[in-house]
Amino acid sequence: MTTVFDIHGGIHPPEEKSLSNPGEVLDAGIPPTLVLPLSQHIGKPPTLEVAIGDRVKGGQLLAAAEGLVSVPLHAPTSGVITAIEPRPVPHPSGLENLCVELRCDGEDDWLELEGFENWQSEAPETLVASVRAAGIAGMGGAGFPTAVKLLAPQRAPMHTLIINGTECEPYITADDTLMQVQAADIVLGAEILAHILGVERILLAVEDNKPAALTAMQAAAADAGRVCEVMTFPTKYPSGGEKQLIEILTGKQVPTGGLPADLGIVCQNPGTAVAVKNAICEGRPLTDRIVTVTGRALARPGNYRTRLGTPIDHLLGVAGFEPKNNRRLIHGGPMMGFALESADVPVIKTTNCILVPTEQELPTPPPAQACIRCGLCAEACPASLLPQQLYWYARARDQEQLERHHLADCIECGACSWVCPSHIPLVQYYRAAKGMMADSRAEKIRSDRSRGRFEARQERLEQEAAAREAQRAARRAAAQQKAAQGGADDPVAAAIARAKAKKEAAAEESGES
Amino acid sequence: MSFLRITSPHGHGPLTTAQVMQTVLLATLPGVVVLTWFFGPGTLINILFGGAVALACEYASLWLRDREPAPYLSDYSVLVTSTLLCIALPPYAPWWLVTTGILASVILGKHVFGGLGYNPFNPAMVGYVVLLISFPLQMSTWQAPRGLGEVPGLGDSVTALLTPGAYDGVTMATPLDLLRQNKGLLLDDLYAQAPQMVQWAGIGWEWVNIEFQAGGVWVIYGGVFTWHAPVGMLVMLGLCAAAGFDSGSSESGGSPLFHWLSGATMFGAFFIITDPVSGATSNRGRLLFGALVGLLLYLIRVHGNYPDALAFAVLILNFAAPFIDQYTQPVTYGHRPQREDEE
Amino acid sequence: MPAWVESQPLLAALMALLGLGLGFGAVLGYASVRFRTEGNPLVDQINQLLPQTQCGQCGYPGCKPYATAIADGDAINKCPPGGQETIDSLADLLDVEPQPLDAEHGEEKEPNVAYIREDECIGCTKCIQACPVDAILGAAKLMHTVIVDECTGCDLCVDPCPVDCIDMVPRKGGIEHWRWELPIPAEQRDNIIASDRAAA
Amino acid sequence: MNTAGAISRSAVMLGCFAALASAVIAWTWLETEDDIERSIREAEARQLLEIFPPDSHDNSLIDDRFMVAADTALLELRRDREGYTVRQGGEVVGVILPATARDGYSGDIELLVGVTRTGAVAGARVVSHRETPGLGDGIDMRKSSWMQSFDRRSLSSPVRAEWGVKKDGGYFDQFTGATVTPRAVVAAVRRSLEYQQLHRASLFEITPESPEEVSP
Amino acid sequence: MLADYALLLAGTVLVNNFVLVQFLGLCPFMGVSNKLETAMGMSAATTFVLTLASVCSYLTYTWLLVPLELTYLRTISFILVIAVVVQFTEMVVRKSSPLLHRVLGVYLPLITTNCAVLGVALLNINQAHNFTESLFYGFGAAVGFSLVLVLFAAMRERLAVADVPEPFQGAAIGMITAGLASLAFMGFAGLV
Amino acid sequence: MTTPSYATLTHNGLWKNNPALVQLLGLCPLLAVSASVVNSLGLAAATLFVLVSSNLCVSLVRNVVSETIRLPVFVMIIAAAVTAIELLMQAYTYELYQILGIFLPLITTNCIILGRADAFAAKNPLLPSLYDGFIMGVGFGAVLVVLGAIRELLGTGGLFANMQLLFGESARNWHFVISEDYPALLLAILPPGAFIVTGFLIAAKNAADNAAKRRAEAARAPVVAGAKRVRVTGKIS
Ligand SMILES: Cc1cc2nc3c(=O)[nH]c(=O)nc-3n(C[C@H](O)[C@H](O)[C@H](O)COP(=O)(O)O)c2cc1C
Ligand SMILES: Cc1cc2nc3c(=O)[nH]c(=O)nc-3n(C[C@H](O)[C@H](O)[C@H](O)COP(=O)(O)O)c2cc1C
Ligand SMILES: Cc1cc2nc3c(=O)[nH]c(=O)nc-3n(C[C@H](O)[C@H](O)[C@H](O)COP(=O)(O)O)c2cc1C
Ligand SMILES: Cc1cc2nc3c(=O)[nH]c(=O)nc-3n(C[C@H](O)[C@H](O)[C@H](O)CO)c2cc1C
Ligand code: SF4
Ligand code: SF4
Ligand code: SF4
Ligand code: SF4
Ligand code: FES
Repeated sequence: MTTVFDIHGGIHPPEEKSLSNPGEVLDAGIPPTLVLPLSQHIGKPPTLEVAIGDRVKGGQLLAAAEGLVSVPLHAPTSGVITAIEPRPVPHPSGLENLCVELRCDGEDDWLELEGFENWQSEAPETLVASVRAAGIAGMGGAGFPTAVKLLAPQRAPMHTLIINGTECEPYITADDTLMQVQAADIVLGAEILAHILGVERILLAVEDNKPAALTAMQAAAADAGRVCEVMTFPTKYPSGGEKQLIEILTGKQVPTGGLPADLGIVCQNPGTAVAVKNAICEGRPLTDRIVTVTGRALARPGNYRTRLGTPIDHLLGVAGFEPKNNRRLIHGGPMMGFALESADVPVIKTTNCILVPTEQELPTPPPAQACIRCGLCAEACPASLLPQQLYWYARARDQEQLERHHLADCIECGACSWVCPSHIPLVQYYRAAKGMMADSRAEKIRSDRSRGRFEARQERLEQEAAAREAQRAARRAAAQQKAAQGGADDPVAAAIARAKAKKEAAAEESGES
Repeated sequence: MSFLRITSPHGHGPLTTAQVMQTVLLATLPGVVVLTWFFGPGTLINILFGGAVALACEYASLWLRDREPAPYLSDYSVLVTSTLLCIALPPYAPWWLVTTGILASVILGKHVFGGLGYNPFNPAMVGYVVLLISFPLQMSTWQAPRGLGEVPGLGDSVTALLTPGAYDGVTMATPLDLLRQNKGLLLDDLYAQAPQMVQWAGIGWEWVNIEFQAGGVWVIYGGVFTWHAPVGMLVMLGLCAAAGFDSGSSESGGSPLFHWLSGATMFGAFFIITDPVSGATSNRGRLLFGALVGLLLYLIRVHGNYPDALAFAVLILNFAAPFIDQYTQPVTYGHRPQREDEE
Repeated sequence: MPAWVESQPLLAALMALLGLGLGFGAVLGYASVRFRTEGNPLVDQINQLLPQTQCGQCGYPGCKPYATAIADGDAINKCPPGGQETIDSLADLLDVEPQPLDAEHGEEKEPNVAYIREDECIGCTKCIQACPVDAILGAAKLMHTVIVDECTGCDLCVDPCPVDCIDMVPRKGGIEHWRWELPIPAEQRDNIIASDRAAA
Repeated sequence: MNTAGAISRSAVMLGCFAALASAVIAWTWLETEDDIERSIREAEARQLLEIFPPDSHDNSLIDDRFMVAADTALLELRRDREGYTVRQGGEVVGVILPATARDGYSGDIELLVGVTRTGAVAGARVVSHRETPGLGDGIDMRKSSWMQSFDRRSLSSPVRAEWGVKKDGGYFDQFTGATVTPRAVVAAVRRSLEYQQLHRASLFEITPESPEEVSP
Repeated sequence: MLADYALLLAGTVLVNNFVLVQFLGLCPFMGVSNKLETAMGMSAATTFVLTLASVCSYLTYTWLLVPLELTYLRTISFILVIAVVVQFTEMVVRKSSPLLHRVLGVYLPLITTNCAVLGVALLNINQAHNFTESLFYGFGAAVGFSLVLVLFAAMRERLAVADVPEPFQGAAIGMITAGLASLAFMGFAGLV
Repeated sequence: MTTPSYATLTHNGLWKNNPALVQLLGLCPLLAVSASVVNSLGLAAATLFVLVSSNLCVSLVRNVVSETIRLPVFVMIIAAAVTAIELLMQAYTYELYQILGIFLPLITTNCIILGRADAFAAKNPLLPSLYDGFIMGVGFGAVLVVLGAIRELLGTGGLFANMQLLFGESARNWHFVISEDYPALLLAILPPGAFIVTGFLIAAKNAADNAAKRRAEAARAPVVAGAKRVRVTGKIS
């Protein structure tokens, strides 16, 4: 099958990929210290397994997965744990999060690793457990725990695995490079994944602007043991978005709110495939990755094999950073990456690119103007949304309309902002609005629970009060009855009668007991 | 070292608002040139004079609103408004007419709503309708086209602008006026009687329309706006005209070709109803918006009091646009009804 | 036309209006029986929008009573925990103009939770009685704890504590609770510039 | 108090107020009835008196009327309207004819045309029109005195061929920029004169006993 | 015949639109148009009341006031008719849609003082409509009212986020927008 | 409810709570009839009359009528007053009566009148009610006349045309024209002009209010935050 489909919208920003010499892997070396954030993925942070002062070997477990949606963390090299404390992490907020600092001893002394000799004969469950133990989180950007994704067959039978070698963002060539130098590993990894998922079909998707990778992958696919198709399609941003890619390759759309798994499809990044291959065949956990370090403010841009936890400062030094004409440091690509305030943060599992452009290359945007409803954004949106309406409603904080206009289906690709002639930071509006709506939903759940508890408490108090009141009434009635029997009408007599009655009752009780 | 924190995307496409506006301005050029050829330099003079007034007016509004004027003045939007208004005005309008129109456009049509991007009505058309209602006499005085009368020179044009009443050129009803006024005549008789009615839609007018269309198509090609609104309008206008046209009885409302090429049809289709700010938002919405403008345009032209109804049709639809938007969303990714065979 | 109408216009007028009144009265009487309603579901809808902090800052003992009051026409800007967002959604529900929060009832603050410094707690149970949602666990003479997930942050427990061992700490903090902020629209930035200009 | 009591109390109260209110209104009406009738008649007569001033006749114009049927040739009315007869000393000195110009710029223009016994226009007035404000509404006497240009005109002065607007080579001015309206009105007035000429005998009650003095 | 009624309807809805051309029913038009949803509710309620009131007052006039020569009582008797129709509607709405009732709560009694309703009743007499014409006229007036109310509400939702200069915010910009809409509706002049 | 002072009533009626500009009530006659000063004056006078007389009657009967029939009674009182003035105008100023057209009977449904009857006269004694009716009527009338003046001036270039309709023949020459060749801005006297001019009037009032507010802001006493709090959980033992 060679037909591919087209998606709505999309843009063609300058590619700038040749800048980082795809196809060549450089070594970033071992920096003096590594800083490893506990949370490098979507889901719960893992729990620490080491303490300050511990000496660790490469591949040793530093933190173990906590719950299902979580991944463990391993030491990328040998050394001593020197600190466990909040440090700045690569995150758009610029906030700190708990990190482990590892002083490297330079010996790179690793644990003995052991993989499966014959993975074909292993049960998928066993292999998934190994993937999980290897600390693999999706390397295509979102960092979703791969092992969780591999549980998809429990939902529905899977039939297709897509290896997403699109790499549609400008500048980034990490996957391109990987596909050129490790095509066979990728295909092997894909075969393992296919085995786990029980799918019969593997699609290797490569955009038509990477001829070298395409040839390499075709060659590797030809040698593969399974049906392995290499598919190529016209370059357009954001074809690499999972949902977009699925539409390009199959013509089907992932239903809103659903997962590719609902269509029987699982989509993985080539880097993830290699990590899986490493985990299964060698038992090697995920501790390094290829990072594209690029931009015209660098003397030696390129693709660097980098240990997780390497401070970006160190990488910039290796790549020959020239600070004079640069104002921005971007984690990720120019379209979806976020700007970092400082280079004093580490590389994590999802760091596919560090971009340091000059001011001429990516100028600081001028102040936003008013939206003129020109509709260019709607033309560009790959999700067929109306970005301008979402913008207006986000400004108005109109959650009802945001929902009506399907804010949730926005993939935050930034195509709309890119074309907007008024330079409106549209994506930021959507992210803020999504946050706002998530908060409201959480708040709603909270307040519903509080209401329930408040009402329950009120009811309980009322019951208690009623019970007390009933008791009091009963006592009063009893006393009155007594008084009436005594024929005395005045309160004093009644009180005396009551006291007497009490005493009698007490006497009776004690007498009985 | 500290870097700037700017949200993604970090790059930006080539287009800016100012460039969008410049493109539109540029695209009016062929039409204006042909207008000048047939009706003399009046329109050109108006555009220049009106542009200056508009800039002054925009500056004053911004100053009143305590806004930094430079970024707003440099977005060219007020020039688009004034240019479009001046193209729609009769060529030898006196200065006070132009000025009143610009004031109405820029202040009433634009700045009381918050300026660029916020105006629910098309400012140029607001200006035009205010003038049409207030000064119907001056607004229905059209110069006779080249070939039927003498085309005034530059001097005459300036005189007409500066000393109202001094210029006394040959004026003549436009073909649409004629059609409107001579309900009792057969179309053939009308063509025979009135020299300005020639084979398609009237001397001068047909060429003006064709040139505006050319400019508009160029802008669509340049990606500044989509084809939906213009096509919706022209198709609907054509359909209505075809339905109402019975090859020329006295009840007949003019052929589709006549409607397409007369008055402000093409100018409206490509420059007025495409105003993004006051129009419908989605492509579906724009198609509907255009079609309804076409329908109203035909109805008012043929049955109403205003021979060239474009401005009214546009304003009415501007009023309805937010409502149209509520019901013309595109189908978002993942919301396509699943077909059975896709399972 | 009957002759008396002509001779007695005043009487005719009286009779006509009386007749009308009687006829319509009958119609309405029937309708009032036929379309009788009771209860007011609106209170629940309003209550849904209130934050259920149950703090009493609105001047009513809890959110539900305030909801009832709003349904009866009280102002919608009295709930500080809900803040502007709640006011806006109430305004939206009731189609009235949103107003700013009435400062007399307090200010909008970040949501808090109570935190009991356990080593100082003397186990007096006063905070338990004060808590409107039973979010405090403990028994007499024993150390008390706040169930963080249930605490609404109303701070009603703070005052009664005889040894002041309850603190209110921010509920949202850290990287998981961080949210992107809405950008400041161009024209508001302009206003800032303008006021700078005025100040300078 | 029980429910039935409450209802009946309210009902009685309401009834009282209704009675009171209608009494007030009825009383006012009785007091003003005559004045109102007079005002209405005066208002109606005023327009007619502008055409034939009070000193030119001695009958009450609004009481001396006749019907003209819709679609009568030349007058082209859309519905039945009334004409008025003007008498002096028992003799008919003029008539006021209703006419409609169906070819106004926006819809019908309704006129009253007064014609003297000599066949000259005594005065013409527009009763209702929907012409464009500022352009076609010069036919309104409140806006312009253009309608007075018909005074004393007859079918012979100007001659038939010149009963049109200047632009069409006629005698009457058009308004600047709006020819349609004056053209329609001029034609309607001319047609009224023609109607009058055709129906002289019946309109002016010219019987064989009172033969024509002046032939037009 | 049918065409005549269609014309009457089109005429009342567009050409002589009650709100924008005839200036009737402006208070609720300005008051209940902040939100599309409520505007739609108000439209429904008004359509019902207006049509019913138009017919009822026609009947009262023709069968009661004219025979008794009491036409000068028309204002007060129409007001009575309207009050009753409104009261009736209120009961129905309260029963069928409590939220609408709270939202329209202020305005339902005020429909009594919505001059469009009395206006329809009076104009029916002025224009000598017969029964069917009264029905169509009332309905047309209501549809015209509803149409512009709903369009206006959608537009005001958009205006709510516009950068309107401070003194113009709220009622002022609403008025001006209504003015421009009314300007636009002048384009319908002469259509019918 | 305590009866407000006359000064408060005056300020409310004329400015702070002006029925036309702030409460946005009685818009229909306001917009429909204000094309010229004379029309405005005529309607203003009629409205004033109805307001005062209905407030008077309502205040008189306020202790007699029960809650249930309050509104119908008020409406009837108003309708009676309106019919009375309608008949009177028909009798004595017929042309003006014709110009005002259905807006004269429509005073009945002018929300201001019922609003004042219900909100004020029904709760206050005779004299304040009378005054309230009067000042509200004046406030409404003032806006009406100002609106009429602006529109007449813009739309015709003159002022006080046709005043004879109200003030007799001698008023005919009160009419004056600013400039003979002023190109009249017809828009102002056509329906859309009414809306637009009113919009600008409201904006002007807002601007004045804002300026005043900013001045007052400095002198304002701070409010005590949280002064109104109650205990949700009752007594703590
Ligand atoms: C909050 C969240 C929940 C997810 N849940 C599942 C899941 O239950 N099963 C699964 O197979 N994938 C799940 N995914 C993975 C997505 O299908 C997708 O592969 C992942 O988000 C990476 O895609 P992206 O980079 O395009 O965002 C989840 C992703 C997110 C963000
Ligand atoms: C706009 C956009 C572009 C993306 N581009 C790519 C891409 O080029 N390559 C890639 O592997 N993943 C890309 N992703 C992420 C994929 O959607 C998806 O998460 C990933 O392929 C899943 O694989 P993983 O779980 O192995 O990371 C993109 C996501 C978005 C939203
Ligand atoms: C909006 C508009 C309204 C018009 N109203 C009238 C009108 O009321 N009466 C009229 O005669 N012509 C009216 N016209 C027609 C034009 O003025 C037309 O050009 C003129 O009547 C032709 O006269 P001419 O022969 O003097 O050029 C109107 C035209 C327009 C555009
Ligand atoms: C394609 C296009 C068409 C436009 N058409 C108009 C127009 O018809 N009238 C106008 O005033 N402005 C027009 N503008 C300019 C701009 O949108 C206008 O100044 C805003 O309406 C003012 O907020 C147009 C701009 C573009 C890009
Ligand atoms: S591209 Fe920008 S200006 Fe154009 S409609 Fe979208 S958000 Fe508005
Ligand atoms: S960021 Fe969202 S709205 Fe913008 S183009 Fe991408 S998917 Fe569409
Ligand atoms: S102030 Fe407190 S008690 Fe009152 S509504 Fe708000 S959260 Fe509830
Ligand atoms: S623990 Fe304290 S702050 Fe939290 S809900 Fe209970 S009383 Fe309020
Ligand atoms: S005055 Fe007409 S609705 Fe209020």
